[in-house]
Amino acid sequence: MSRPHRNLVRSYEQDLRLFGSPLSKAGLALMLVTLLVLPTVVRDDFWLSVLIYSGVTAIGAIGLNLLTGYCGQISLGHAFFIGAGAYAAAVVGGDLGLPLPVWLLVSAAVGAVLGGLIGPFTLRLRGHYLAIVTLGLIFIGEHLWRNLRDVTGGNNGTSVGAQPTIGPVDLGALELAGENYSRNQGYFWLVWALVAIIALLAKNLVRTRPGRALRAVRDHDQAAEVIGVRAGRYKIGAFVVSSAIAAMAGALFGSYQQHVSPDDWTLLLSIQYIAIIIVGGLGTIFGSILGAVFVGALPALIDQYSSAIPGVATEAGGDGFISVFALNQAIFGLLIVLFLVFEPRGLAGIWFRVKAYFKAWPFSY
Amino acid sequence: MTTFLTNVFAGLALGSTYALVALGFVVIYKSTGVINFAQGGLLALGAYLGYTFADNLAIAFGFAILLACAAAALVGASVERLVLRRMVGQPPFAVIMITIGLLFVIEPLITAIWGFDNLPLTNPWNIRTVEAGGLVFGVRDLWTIGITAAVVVAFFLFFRYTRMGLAMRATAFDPEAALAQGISARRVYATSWAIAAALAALAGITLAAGPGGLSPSISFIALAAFPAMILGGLDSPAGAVLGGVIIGLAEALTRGYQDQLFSWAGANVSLIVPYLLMIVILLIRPYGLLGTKDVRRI
Amino acid sequence: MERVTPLLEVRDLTLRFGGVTALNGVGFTVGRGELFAVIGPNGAGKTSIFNCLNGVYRPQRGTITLDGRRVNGRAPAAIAGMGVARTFQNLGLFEQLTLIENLMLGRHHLMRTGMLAGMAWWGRAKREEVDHRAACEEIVELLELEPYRRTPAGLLPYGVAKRAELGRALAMSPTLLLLDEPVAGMNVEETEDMARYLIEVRRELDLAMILVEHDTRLVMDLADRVLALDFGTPIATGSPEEIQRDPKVVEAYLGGAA
Amino acid sequence: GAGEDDDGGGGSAGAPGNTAGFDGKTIKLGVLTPLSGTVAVIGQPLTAGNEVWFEALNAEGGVAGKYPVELVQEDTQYKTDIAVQKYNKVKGDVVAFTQVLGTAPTLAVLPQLRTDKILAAPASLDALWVREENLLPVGGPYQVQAINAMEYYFNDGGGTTSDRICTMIQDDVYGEAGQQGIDFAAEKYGFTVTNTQKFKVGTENYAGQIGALAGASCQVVFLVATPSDAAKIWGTAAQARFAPQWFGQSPSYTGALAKSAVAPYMQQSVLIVSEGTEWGDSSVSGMTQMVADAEEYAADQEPDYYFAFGYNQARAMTAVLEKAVELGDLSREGILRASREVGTVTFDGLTGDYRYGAPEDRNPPRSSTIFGVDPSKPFGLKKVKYNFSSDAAKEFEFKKADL
Amino acid sequence: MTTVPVLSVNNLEVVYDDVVLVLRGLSLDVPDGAVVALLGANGAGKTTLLRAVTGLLVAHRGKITKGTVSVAGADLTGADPADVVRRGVAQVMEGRRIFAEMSVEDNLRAGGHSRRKAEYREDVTRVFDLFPVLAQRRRGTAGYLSGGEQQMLAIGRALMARPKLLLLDEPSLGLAPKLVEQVRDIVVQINGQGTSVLLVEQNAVMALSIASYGYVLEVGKVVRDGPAAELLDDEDIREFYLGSAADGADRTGRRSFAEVKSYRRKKRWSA
Ligand SMILES: Nc1ncnc2c1ncn2[C@@H]1O[C@H](COP(=O)(O)OP(=O)(O)OP(=O)(O)O)[C@@H](O)[C@H]1O
Ligand SMILES: Nc1ncnc2c1ncn2[C@@H]1O[C@H](COP(=O)(O)OP(=O)(O)OP(=O)(O)O)[C@@H](O)[C@H]1O
Ligand SMILES: [Mg+2]
Ligand SMILES: [Mg+2]
Repeated sequence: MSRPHRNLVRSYEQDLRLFGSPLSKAGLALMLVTLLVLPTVVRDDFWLSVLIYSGVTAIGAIGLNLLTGYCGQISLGHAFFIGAGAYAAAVVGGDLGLPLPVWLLVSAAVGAVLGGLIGPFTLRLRGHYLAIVTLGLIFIGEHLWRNLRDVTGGNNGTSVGAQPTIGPVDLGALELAGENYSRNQGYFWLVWALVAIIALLAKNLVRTRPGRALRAVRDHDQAAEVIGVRAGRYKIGAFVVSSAIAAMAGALFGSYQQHVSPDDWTLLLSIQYIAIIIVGGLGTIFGSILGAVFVGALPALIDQYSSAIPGVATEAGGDGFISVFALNQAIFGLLIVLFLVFEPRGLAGIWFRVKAYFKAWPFSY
Repeated sequence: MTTFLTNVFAGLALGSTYALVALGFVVIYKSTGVINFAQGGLLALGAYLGYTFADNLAIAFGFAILLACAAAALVGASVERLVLRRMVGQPPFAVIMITIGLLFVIEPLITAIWGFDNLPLTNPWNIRTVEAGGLVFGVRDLWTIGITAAVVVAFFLFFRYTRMGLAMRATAFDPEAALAQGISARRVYATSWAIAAALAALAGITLAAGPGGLSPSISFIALAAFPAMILGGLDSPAGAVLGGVIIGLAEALTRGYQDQLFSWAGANVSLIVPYLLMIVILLIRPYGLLGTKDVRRI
Repeated sequence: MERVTPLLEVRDLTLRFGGVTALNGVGFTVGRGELFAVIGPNGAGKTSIFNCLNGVYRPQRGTITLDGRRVNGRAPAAIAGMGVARTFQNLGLFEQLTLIENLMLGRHHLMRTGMLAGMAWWGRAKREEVDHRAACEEIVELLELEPYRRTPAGLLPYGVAKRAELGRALAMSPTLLLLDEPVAGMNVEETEDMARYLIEVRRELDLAMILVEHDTRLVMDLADRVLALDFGTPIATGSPEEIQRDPKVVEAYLGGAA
Repeated sequence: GAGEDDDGGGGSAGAPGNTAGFDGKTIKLGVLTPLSGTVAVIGQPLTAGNEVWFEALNAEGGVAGKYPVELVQEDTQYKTDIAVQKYNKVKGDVVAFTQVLGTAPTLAVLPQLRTDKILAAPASLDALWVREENLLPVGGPYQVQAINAMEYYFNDGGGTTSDRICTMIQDDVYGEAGQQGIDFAAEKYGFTVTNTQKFKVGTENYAGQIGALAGASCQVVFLVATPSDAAKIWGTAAQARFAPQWFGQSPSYTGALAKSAVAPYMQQSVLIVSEGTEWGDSSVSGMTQMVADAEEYAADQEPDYYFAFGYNQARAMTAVLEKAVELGDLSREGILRASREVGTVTFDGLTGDYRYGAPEDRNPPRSSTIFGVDPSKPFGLKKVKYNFSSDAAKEFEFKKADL
Repeated sequence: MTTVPVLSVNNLEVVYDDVVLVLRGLSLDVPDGAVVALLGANGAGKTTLLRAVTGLLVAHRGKITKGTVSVAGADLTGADPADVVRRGVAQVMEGRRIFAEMSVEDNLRAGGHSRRKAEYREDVTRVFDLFPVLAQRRRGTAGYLSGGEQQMLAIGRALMARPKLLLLDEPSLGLAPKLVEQVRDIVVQINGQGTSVLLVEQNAVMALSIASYGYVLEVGKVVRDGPAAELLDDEDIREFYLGSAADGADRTGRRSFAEVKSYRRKKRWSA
């Protein structure tokens, strides 16, 4: 044979490429083009806003997945860091009026510092114990948000003036080649570009030395120590990185929504993040994104179609056994349950299965 | 002094409720190794079932409680039947998520059936009081404490005289190895879900029998019981009771002395005191007061 | 015997867990390039010695020195950095990582990429990945692990997993290699393979080994010297032949099988 | 970009032109409210109030007798992000929002209301809303209720400014509004607030707070809560045999309380400060009308404040729409303009008249009604002092909040 | 013979994860009262076979796609593990799988789950007699036992069920030579008390020395079977499982590991 087989890898460098095979290169290109073009095709503000929130959540979920999926530390306190990031953005981007790169990075730094303070708890606590201690963060955080009025605006919340501006470019009112783009379109590009960047950074992290160490700590922390991985350092490191990313998500959330209040950072938000990374698949970056879109967009989809179900009341106090709104919630819960019964490894599990199937092809066994 | 005793009593009553809820968490943790996020949903469901029996069907309150517990247990066991039996040997995370999913399902179903309005649960306790030694005790509070004590005793007898406790721990630790010993994971799961749901119903009804009546937000109490469960040790029924009482007392006493001692820290410090206490205790004892340590040697 | 300082010197090691005395005044030395074996009944304390050497257990008494540097008192990761590598009795592979990732983890302490550099990829992270990957590939080749590179360690057949553990330990470029029952659960053929690898490793790499193994034939065939333990107490040290004939060892350990 | 621009609408007279949410026949209005989840207990009756008003209106032909109104209801689950999504979902299909429920969701959509130039009626009595051009509040803000309660206490309740007056408030915006009113009254009437207890919604045990209030020998306690907490609070007080004069801010009460075990205690010690009149009061024309409408279009509807609030909201929105039709412009700008020009809207005694206009000139009602608990009444409340406004309340200034 | 075999596996096929076919039409019998040895390289499917018998495949996303398993004549294909145990089948699982967080005694108690409570005392005494170390450590946490002690516990736990058929998955793994002998004696002893044994072992000498019959498994199929004595004499078997030189050396005249050839030999039957 004159031509090397398409799967033949000739150097380690080649082997280490993220998008090595022609197929995955094509996949990448397709994804990028989709992200670029989508907002000009789907101009509907509803779907754009759903996708913007999903993108923000995807960023936060990547952070949580690094901590929980990769390093094995369960945290129910994610919402706390998200909130902290939003308030940081309100101060730096809003009150001080600094541009996007600054408020985004300062938020990340605030998240990192808070994560660094909380991180040492992981050294002593395991599994669910850690989960519940981090749950305490939510309540302690809520107390802080309600009482640190100067920063958070107290119960009222605070408006977030952090603008999506980079130098002369204002993504909130983009004008390109004589064409005007809406705030939602601009935010879509901003948020999803950040999703791509953060996903890439996270992917790099997990495929190199520190990422392997995180997973080693998750699988067997004692053995990891014995072969030279300082488990404690990585646990704290994971907390720092994860909270920094969470804070960035919070900053984006605040900037898009323009107003945040203590009611935004509840336990339910943390639980939603847990749901996302489990549904998406623990320990996969791509899964975090899939999970965020799934959990973020599924209710919207259900919403579109459930009113067609007979026996359902479509307005408050209408006739029917169950209101369409309650039904949406129930369907959402039910889908999650069914989905995990079918595929406990999450969306990423389906993906691996498909891949495994095609690898084995044409031998079905 | 009376204020102090009143606060202590309030703490005990609150702690008993926490203990009941925490016991429900512990039972499920003991057999599946996961925290059951649906516990609050089960609690609300149990309370509403109690309402239906006591008010819609006009069954005597005591029987209504028993019926509600039985009905809730049935619901719990069906959860196993429909969902959990398929999850033997699957990653615990998937099971956690399923409990979250269940929570999302239960709540809208409750509102679909019983609506959103606050429902008064007819009951003989309510705001009645008895007086003893210069102190006034709420009848419902006394009953809550009494019921909790009875449940705790029943619990220990159950685990003492059946092999369920051991089977639960074995199943949680290694479901496959437990199966190999002839322990039916299905039976274990079904039993623990049934017990947890019945406990939740009991807690729900004692709560709803107060002046606040019954509304879907009753499920929030489950969150408040987290610190109690973890403080005592996730897999220890005795720990759940101990944790419940400690947290209840801590909360009630900080609340009682908020003005004198804690006004500098902002309003409602009492609500985060359980968490702070929990964190401090866990730093000293990472597995709670009575929890089992993870064992892994190389 | 020439008088050079031994590579490893263990003195008077005593380790207790509550009422159980796992080690009781254990002392021995291991020379450079030596293959030293430790045998003893189940629960004699063999693994515990390793755990002390690794810093996982803190002995109540005794000293351990490697190359003149004190070992005990340091954290496990620091000791790993000093060149002590180990395989585990109950398989200590990271199950969800692929075999090659497990090997790369062996080189963790030789690499420097931090979290930020890792995220950036271009530059140090990439260079290190490529370089150390090359080192791991040599081990893959040496141990004939090629077909399993990308298999998650948890799915490896038991025999291969044992070999992979050896590979990970070798990837650490150790000066002292601790082997805890490397052929337990293997059939004769696989045991022979493992023996072959151990011999090759000895020949090609300059390192000392401590071998704990219940397969007495392997121990007797490969070891330079043997220490026999019983209930945490040393009962004999000597050449394999001497040990095999020692009545105390036969009584406590070998039984009629000798 | 997204969001079609409206094409301005017609001139200053004649039929309004088609625009987003108006196809020349039907006017569509948005409703953003929690219809599931725990706050649905408020969202449901409020929305029912909206519905009943508009159904009654449609039965007479609709706005200006010819344009029937249709509601587009969206469930926010009381979450800000969902509220924003749902806002985006329906904003292109409606001319205005006749209900946005909750302080946080309202604040979350407010920036977009401003950019999109859409009018929305917030479903809460926050003072924050008064000076917001894009919002159309109804009713006297909570501050007014609190001030009037004090007026009643000093004038009719036999109280003196040296009495020990305390507050017990929910730790959120709603609670703070009540507290502001009391603080303002304290300044005007010259008393000091002896003790303030805050609590979090859904607290299980109130023994601590009640103990503290009793310990401070409070003679008056102004309570800002929601019904299930209020029931627990009064229940605990009853058990502790602590019986000051309670004033409950209107949302603290619901009809079910008058049938509960706490009712006797409430009859004795609790007054509710609210607006309008008793449920079913035939001497007030607005009430007669509302009860008739409710019977016709929502037969199952229990007497409910929130229902009445939704009904009033819809009425205010209708007034604006009528004005817009009169001006011949149902576009977003047209509606905003109509909201400035609509003048004073009367609610026939259901709540005080509201003078709309430019945000700076708006004047919310300053009147309140004091109710006592009477289980024999349909909603369990009887008028104690009807529709009065204190001078202090009239002096209360609503400032533009920095939002 | 006319007696029903205590275990009879017929043409069994097992698939993991819907894709990985591991057993490919495997048949095997364990006659009542016999000790049967099952040999085979790593990954041949021995453990999978045991899982298929006891119903533990469920925990591994595995399925029996063809064939039957019957215990004492009763069809137990795909039965619930608890049922299988109740019918007198106990298993020592690969990798010990003791309950590490529980005490030694609780582990044994769990092993006796299918027995009546009253019988516990007697059963546990028997196990403690066999493994005195366990008696010493009865209150200790099982997870802290040494590797070999854990193996003893695993065997003891299975014996607590007083099985009719005992499935042993590499029971000698990690045991000191003296204990290997002891385990062998124990197997003989409980077999003498009427328990049939299916013994999966890498230590083929030990296995064949007590078995009456043996099977050799390769990639999911039986490639060789016969009376134990016959297998012991088979050249290939000796070469690959017993470690004897092919050139007729006797059982003690083994090769030294120090002189192992550095090329791999090939088995004749699995080309
Ligand atoms: N962490 C621990 N806690 C309690 N006891 C322990 C601990 N580690 C070891 N032991 C006890 O110390 C003794 C020695 O154990 P060790 O694991 O060193 O034995 P071993 O010689 O390796 O035995 P085996 O050959 O069975 O692996 C055993 O009795 C064991 O139970
Ligand atoms: N859960 C599983 N999912 C997928 N494949 C599996 C699973 N368990 C085992 N296998 C595969 O099935 C084959 C047979 O495994 P099995 O454990 O039955 O072999 P074994 O003969 O017991 O080997 P060993 O001697 O290593 O114990 C192996 O190739 C293994 O990789
Ligand atoms: Mg050992
Ligand atoms: Mg096996």
